[in-house]
Amino acid sequence: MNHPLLSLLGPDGQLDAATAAPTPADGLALYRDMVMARRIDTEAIALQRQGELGLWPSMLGQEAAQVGAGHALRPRDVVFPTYREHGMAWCRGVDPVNLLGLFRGTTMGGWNPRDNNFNLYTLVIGAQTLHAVGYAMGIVRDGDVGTGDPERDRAVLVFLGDGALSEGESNEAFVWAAAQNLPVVFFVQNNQWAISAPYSVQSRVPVAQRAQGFGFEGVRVDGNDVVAVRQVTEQALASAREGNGPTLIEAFTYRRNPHTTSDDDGRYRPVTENEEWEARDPLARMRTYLAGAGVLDEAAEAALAADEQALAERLRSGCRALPVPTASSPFENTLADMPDELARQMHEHLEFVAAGEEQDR
Amino acid sequence: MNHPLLSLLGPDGQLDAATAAPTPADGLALYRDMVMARRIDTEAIALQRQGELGLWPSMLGQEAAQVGAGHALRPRDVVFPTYREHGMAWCRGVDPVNLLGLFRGTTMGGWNPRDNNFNLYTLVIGAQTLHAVGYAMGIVRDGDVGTGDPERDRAVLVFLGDGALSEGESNEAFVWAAAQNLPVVFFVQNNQWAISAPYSVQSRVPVAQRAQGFGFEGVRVDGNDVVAVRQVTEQALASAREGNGPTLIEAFTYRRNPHTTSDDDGRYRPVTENEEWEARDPLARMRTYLAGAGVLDEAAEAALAADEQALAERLRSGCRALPVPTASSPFENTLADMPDELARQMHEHLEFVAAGEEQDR
Amino acid sequence: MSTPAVPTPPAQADEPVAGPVRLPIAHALNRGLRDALAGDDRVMLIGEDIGRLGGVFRVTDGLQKDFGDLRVVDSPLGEAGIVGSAIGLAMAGYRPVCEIQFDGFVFPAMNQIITQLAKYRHRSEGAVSLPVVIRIPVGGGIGAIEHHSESPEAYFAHTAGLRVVSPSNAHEAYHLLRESIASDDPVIFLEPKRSYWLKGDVDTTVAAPAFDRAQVVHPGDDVTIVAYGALVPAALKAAQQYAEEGVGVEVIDLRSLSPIDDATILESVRRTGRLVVAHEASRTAGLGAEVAARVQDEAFYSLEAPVLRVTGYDTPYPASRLEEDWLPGVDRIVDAVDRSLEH
Amino acid sequence: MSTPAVPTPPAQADEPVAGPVRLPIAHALNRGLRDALAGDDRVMLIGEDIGRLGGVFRVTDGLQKDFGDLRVVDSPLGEAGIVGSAIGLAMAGYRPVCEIQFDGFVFPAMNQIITQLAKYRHRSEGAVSLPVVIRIPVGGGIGAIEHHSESPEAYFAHTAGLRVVSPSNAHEAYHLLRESIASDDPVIFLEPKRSYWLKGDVDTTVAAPAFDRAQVVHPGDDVTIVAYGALVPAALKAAQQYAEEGVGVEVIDLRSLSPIDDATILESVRRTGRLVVAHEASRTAGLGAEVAARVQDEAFYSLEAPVLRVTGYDTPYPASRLEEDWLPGVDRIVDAVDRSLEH
Ligand SMILES: Cc1ncc(C[n+]2csc(CCOP(=O)(O)OP(=O)(O)O)c2C)c(N)n1
Ligand SMILES: Cc1ncc(C[n+]2csc(CCOP(=O)(O)OP(=O)(O)O)c2C)c(N)n1
Ligand SMILES: [Mg+2]
Ligand SMILES: [Mg+2]
Repeated sequence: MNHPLLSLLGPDGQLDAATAAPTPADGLALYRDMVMARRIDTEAIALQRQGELGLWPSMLGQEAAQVGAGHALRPRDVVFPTYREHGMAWCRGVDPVNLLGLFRGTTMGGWNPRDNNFNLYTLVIGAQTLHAVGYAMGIVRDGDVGTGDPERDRAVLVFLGDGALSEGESNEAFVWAAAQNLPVVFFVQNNQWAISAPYSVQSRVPVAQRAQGFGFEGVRVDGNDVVAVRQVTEQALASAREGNGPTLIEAFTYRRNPHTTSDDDGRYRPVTENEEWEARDPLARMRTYLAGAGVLDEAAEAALAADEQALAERLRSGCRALPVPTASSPFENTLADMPDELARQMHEHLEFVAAGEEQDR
Repeated sequence: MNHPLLSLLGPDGQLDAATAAPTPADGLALYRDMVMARRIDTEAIALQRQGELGLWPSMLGQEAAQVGAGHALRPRDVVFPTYREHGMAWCRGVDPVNLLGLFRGTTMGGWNPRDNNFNLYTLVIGAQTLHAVGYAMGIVRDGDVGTGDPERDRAVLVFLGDGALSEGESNEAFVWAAAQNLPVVFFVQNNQWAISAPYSVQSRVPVAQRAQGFGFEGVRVDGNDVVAVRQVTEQALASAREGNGPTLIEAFTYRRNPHTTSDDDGRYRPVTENEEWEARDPLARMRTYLAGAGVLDEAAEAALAADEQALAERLRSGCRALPVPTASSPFENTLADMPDELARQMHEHLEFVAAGEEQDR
Repeated sequence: MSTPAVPTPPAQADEPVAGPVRLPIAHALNRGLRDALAGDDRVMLIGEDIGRLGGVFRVTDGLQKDFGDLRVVDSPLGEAGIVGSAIGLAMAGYRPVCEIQFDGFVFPAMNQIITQLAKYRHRSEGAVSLPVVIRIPVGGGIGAIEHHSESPEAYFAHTAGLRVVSPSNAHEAYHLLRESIASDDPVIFLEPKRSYWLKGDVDTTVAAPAFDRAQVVHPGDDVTIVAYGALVPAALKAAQQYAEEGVGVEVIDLRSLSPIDDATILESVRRTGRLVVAHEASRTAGLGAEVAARVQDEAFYSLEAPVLRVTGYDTPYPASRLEEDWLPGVDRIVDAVDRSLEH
Repeated sequence: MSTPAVPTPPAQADEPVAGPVRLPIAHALNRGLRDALAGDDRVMLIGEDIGRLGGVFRVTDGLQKDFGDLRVVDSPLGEAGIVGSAIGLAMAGYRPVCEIQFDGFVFPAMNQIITQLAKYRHRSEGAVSLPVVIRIPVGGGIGAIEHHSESPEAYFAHTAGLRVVSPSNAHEAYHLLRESIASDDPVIFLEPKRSYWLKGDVDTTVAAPAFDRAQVVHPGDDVTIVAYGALVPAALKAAQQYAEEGVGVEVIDLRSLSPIDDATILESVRRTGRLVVAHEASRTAGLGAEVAARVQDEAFYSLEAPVLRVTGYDTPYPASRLEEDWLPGVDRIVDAVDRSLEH
C-alpha cells in the first residue's frame, strides 16, 4: 500500500543521478514531441476561439505523460485513448488535422483506427477500457504474447482519467484483465480533476492502489516527468508483452486548463493551484535539462520553432479544409448493408435537402 | 495484502482458547438458528421436488455465515440480501413461509421490506449493493451515525456473492462507500462458485483484498464458523455505526448444493470437493462444541427437534396456502396512480380472464 | 466531453417568489429545484458536477451553496451509482432528484432504471414506492459532439413502471418538475437542452395542468400536430404559418410521454381527421409509432389521412455539421402537414 | 437465479451433417454454433457458464470441450464486460458470439450496446464494422422468477446500428444464427426460451430466406397476423382454427425485428385489408406500434379495420402464477382476429 511517486527528471531540470542520460537524439525527440503536442493544443484552442471548433479539451500540462507513454510503445502495440490524448495521437503518427474533425462537427471519429494502431477517441467515460481488454484477449488468441520475439509480441495501452476509475465498466476491465492475465496496461492520467470534481470525490486513496484490489501492480509516476513516465510504461508494456499480465500506471499530473473550452474552472478551483503546477511544467524542465546538457542549442531551437510554425499553419488551413460529410453519410455508415427502410429514409432526406438548397438559391 | 482467515470454532468443535465462551443461552441460540435455517432450506428443496416451488436456491453449508452475521445486527440496522439469504431472513424475523412465494411464482417479493429492516431479495447480481450505499447515505443524512447512542446509530449490511464482485455495479458501490465513508458493511459469502464458474474465473486474489483497492478494510473469516463470523461482523458494524466507514467481510465457505434445484453441478465440479466441505459443516462443529460444553442436552435437542418439526409443518401448509395474486395486481402495482391507458388494459384483461373462466366452467 | 458549446447563462437575479416572471427554462428549473428543496427536507439532488459548478447547464446553480453538500451532492463519476444510490435513498425515505449530465450518458444506469427503479413497486406488491426523479438534458441542435444530442425517451416510455415527462416552456418546466418531485412514482424528466435559454413567463403560484396530461397549445380544426420538448416551438411556428393562410393547425404538447394522454389527442383527431407526430428520436419504435398505433385504432373512422411521422432517422445522431438538415424542424413538419392535407 | 424450471435436454446425439434432421431449437442452435466455430477460426463464444456447464439452457453444450477454452470462454460475471470485450475482440479481427444468460440481465451491457457497439461503424465512417452477435434467451411462459421472462426487443429495434432477429423454429434457428454470425453488423439474436425444446426438421444444407426478410408461414386472404418468436406457433394455431371455419388467416413470421421487412407485410395487408400484430413485450412503443404505424401509413386505403395489437400489458412481467393469463396466446390472438373481421 506504499505507492512512492517515481520521479527522475525534477522540476528543476535535474536528472536523477542513477539514471542513464538519454542520448542527444533521444532527448531532443522527447522534447520535440512535447513541444509539438503543446502546439497542437494551443492552436486548437485558438481555432475554437475563432469559431472553427465547437469545443476543445485541452491537454496543457499533460504532455510528458502522453509523450513519455508514446515513446514506450512499439508499432504493433495498440492504443485506446479517451478524448484528451492529442499528444499520444501525435506520437502514434495520426495526422493532427484529423484530431480536429470531432470538435469541428465534421465527424464522430476522424481517422482509421487501424492505420496507426490508435483507436478512435471514446467520449463515454470508461467504455474503452473494456475494448482494450477484448483486444488484449485477441492478442492472446493470436499467440502474440510471451513468444520472446520482439517483432511479434504486443500489448494494449489504454488511457483513462482519475474520474473514470469510478465507472463500473473500468472496474470490470480490471477484473477481466487480472483474472485472464491479459497483456494490457491501464494508463491513468490523474490530472486531479474530473470536470469540477476533485479526486477526493472519487476516492480516498491513490489511484495506483486500485490495482491491488484486483491483484495486479499499480505504480505511481510523476506525470510531468517524461523520462520517468517512459521508463515505467516501458516496463509495464514489456511485462505485458512477456505474458505477465496487466499493470496500472498512475501518472500524477494536473489539468492546467478548464475541462474543455466551454468549462469555467474559476467556479470550482483556485488559480493558485494552477500556478503551482505551472512551476512543474513538463516542457520547461526538459528544456532546462537539454540546454544544460548542451543538446538544445540555438540551431535546434530554431529548427523546432520552424517545425512548430509549419504544424500550426497546417492545422489552421487543414481545419478549415476538413470536408463536411455528405447528407447521405449517416445512412451509409449505419449498417454494412443498408436496409430498404433506411434507403427510403435516405431518399426522403436527400430530396428534402435538395429542395431546401433549391429554395435557398 | 496479507489476509489471514480468522477461525475461532474449528471443524473439530474446539473453540479458540483465547475466545470467551458463549453463554449457554447464546450458544444455543446460534445453534438453533442454524438448525432452523437448514430446515427451511431442506423443506424448500422438498417442496420444489413435489412441484410446489419452481426452483430453490439452496444455502446448505452457508448457515454459519448468515446466522453469525444475523446475530451481529441490531434491530435498526438494515439488511440488503441477494436471493440466498434464507438464514439471514430467519434471523431478521421474516416469516419463512413468505420466502417461498418468489419461488412458487405467487409474488416477485414476499414481505414488506420495512417490517424487519430486511429488503427484498435481489436477483440481478450486484444491483443491491448500490441500494445499500444509498440507504447508508440516508442514515448519514438522518444523523444516525457516530452519535454514540446505541439506540440511534445504525448501519447497513449488504450481501453479495463471490461472482458479484465482478459486476461493475458492485465496484461502484465500493467507490461510493469509500469516498463518502458510509456506514455500510459488504458481506461477501465466498462460496467459491458462481453457478459453474469457480472463483478463479473472477479473480486471482482473495475476495477480501478487493477492498484495499478502494481504500477500506477487507477481512477474511471462516464462513463455517458462526462464532468468528459474528465477531468480525459485530466489529465491522460497530465501526460503521461509529462513523468509521465501510468494511468488506469475506466469509469463506462453500455452496454444497447445486446453484439452484434446476442446476446440475455434476457437470462442472467433483463430488470430492463437496465431501471435503461436509467435513467442515458449520452445524456439526457447533453441536460438538455445545455438547462438549454440556449445553446441548437431550432436553434441548428434543425441544429443538419439536421446533424444527413445527417449522416444517408450517412451511408445508403455508406454502400451499400462499395466495395467488389477483389478475389485477400487476396493473395495480405498476404505478402509484394507475394511468387511464393502464386501467383500460386492466379492464380488457379482466374481461378476458372472466370470459376464459366462463368458458372453463 | 461535457460542457457544450452554449453560452453561459446570465447570473441569476433575485427574482420575486410569486407572480409571473420572465425566465429561461434553465432558471425555471433551478427555481423548481430550489422551491422543492426549501419545501421538503427529504428532497435531495445527486449528480456529477451539480454542486460547485452548478451543473454543466447551470440548472443547479447556487443550490449547494444554499442547501449544503449533504442535500446537493457532487457524486463520483458513475451513473449506475447515481441512480442506484437514489433508489437506496428513496428506500430510506428521501426524495432524490438525479441529474444525468447528458442524454448519452444515461445508459450505464439502464440496469438500475429498468430492473430496479421501474420494478420495485411491483416487486414489493405496492408496499414501497420509489419517488426518484431523473433529470436528463436531451436532444440535439446545439452543435455538440457524439453522445450529447441523444433522444432516449422511447427506452423509458417502453418500460412499465416509469413516468416520462418533458416540458416545452419555462412555466411548464417549473410545474412539471415540482409535480415530478412530488409524485410517488419514478419520473424520467427530459429537458430539451437547446431550449434551456428559451424565455417565458413563469408563475409559480398558478398551477399547470396535471403532469400526466397533454395540452392543446394552439387550437385548430384542420389538422393536428403532436409534439413535445424542443419540437413544440417548431410545431407552433408551423401552426402560425398555416394560420396566416387560413388553415387551422391544432398543436398538442404531449408533456407526458408516458403515460400518453390519448384522450386529448383523440378528441382533437376526431375533429381534424389528420395527425402529424413529430420527434427528434429515431423513427422505428419511437413515440410517434405509439401515437400512430393508438390513433389509427381508436379513431379509425375519423382519419382522413394516415398518421404521418416527422422524426429523426434510423441512424446514429450525425456529426453536428449535418444536424441542421437531419433534425426535424419547421420545414419537415410543414411538409408533412401539406402531405396530410393533400390526402 | 439462473437455471430455470425447464427440463434438462436429452443428451445430444451424434447427428449427421447434412439432410434434414429433427432437432429441438436448442440443439439446432448448438449445431449452428458448432458449424460456425468449425468453419471460421475467428468465431469465438463468450458468456457466463457457457463452457463446462454448456449454458443454463445447454445451447453451448460440448463446444468448449471440442474447441477449447480460448474459443469458448467462461467469462467473469459481468455483462458490460462480455459485450465490451467482444467489441475489442471484433476490433482485433475476431467474430465473437456473446451469450447473455437471461433477457433480464442484458441491461448492465446496455451502455456498451447502445453507445459503442451500435455506433462504432458510424463513428469510424464505415472504416470498421463490428461483427458481434449477442444471443439472448427471451420471453416468458416457463414459470420463471423475476427478470427471467423479459422481452427487450424494442430497446434494440429502436437503436440504429443494430440488427435484431428472432427465430421461431429449429430450421430457422440454425440458419438465422449462421447468417447472424456471418454478418458484418452487430446482431441481437433473440431466442424464444419457451420454444427451446420445440422440435423441427433442420436441414443445414438448405438455406432459409435472407435473415433480414419476413416470411409468410401460413397463407390466407382474409386477415394477416404478424408475429415472431414464441408467438408464431400460437399464430399458426389460430390460423389453423380459422382454416377449419373457412377463414383465411395469413401468418407472417417477422424473423427480422430490425430492420422490419415491410414489403412482405404490406403485400399481405394490401390483400387482406386486416392486420393483427402479436408480441409478448409491453404494448407501449413496442414492435407492434411500429408495424401498425407503418402499415396505416403505407396501406392506408387498403385497411378495412384498424391494425390491432395483441401484446403484453404495460406492467412489469407478473409473478409466474399469473403469466398464463397475462401472456398473449392463441385465445387473445383469436379474439383480435375476430374483432378485426367484425370491423
Ligand atoms: C459515462 C459518462 N458520464 C459522464 C460523462 C461526462 N464527462 C465527460 S468528461 C468527464 C470527467 C472525466 O474525468 P476524468 O476521467 O478524470 O478525465 P479528464 O477529463 O480529467 O481527462 C465527465 C463527467 C461522460 N463523458 N461519460
Ligand atoms: C446481472 C446478472 N447476470 C447474470 C445473472 C445470472 N446468475 C444468477 S446467480 C449467478 C451466479 C452468482 O454467483 P455469486 O455472486 O457467487 O452468488 P451465489 O449464487 O454463489 O450465491 C448468475 C450468473 C444474474 N442473476 N444477474
Ligand atoms: Mg481527470
Ligand atoms: Mg458464489
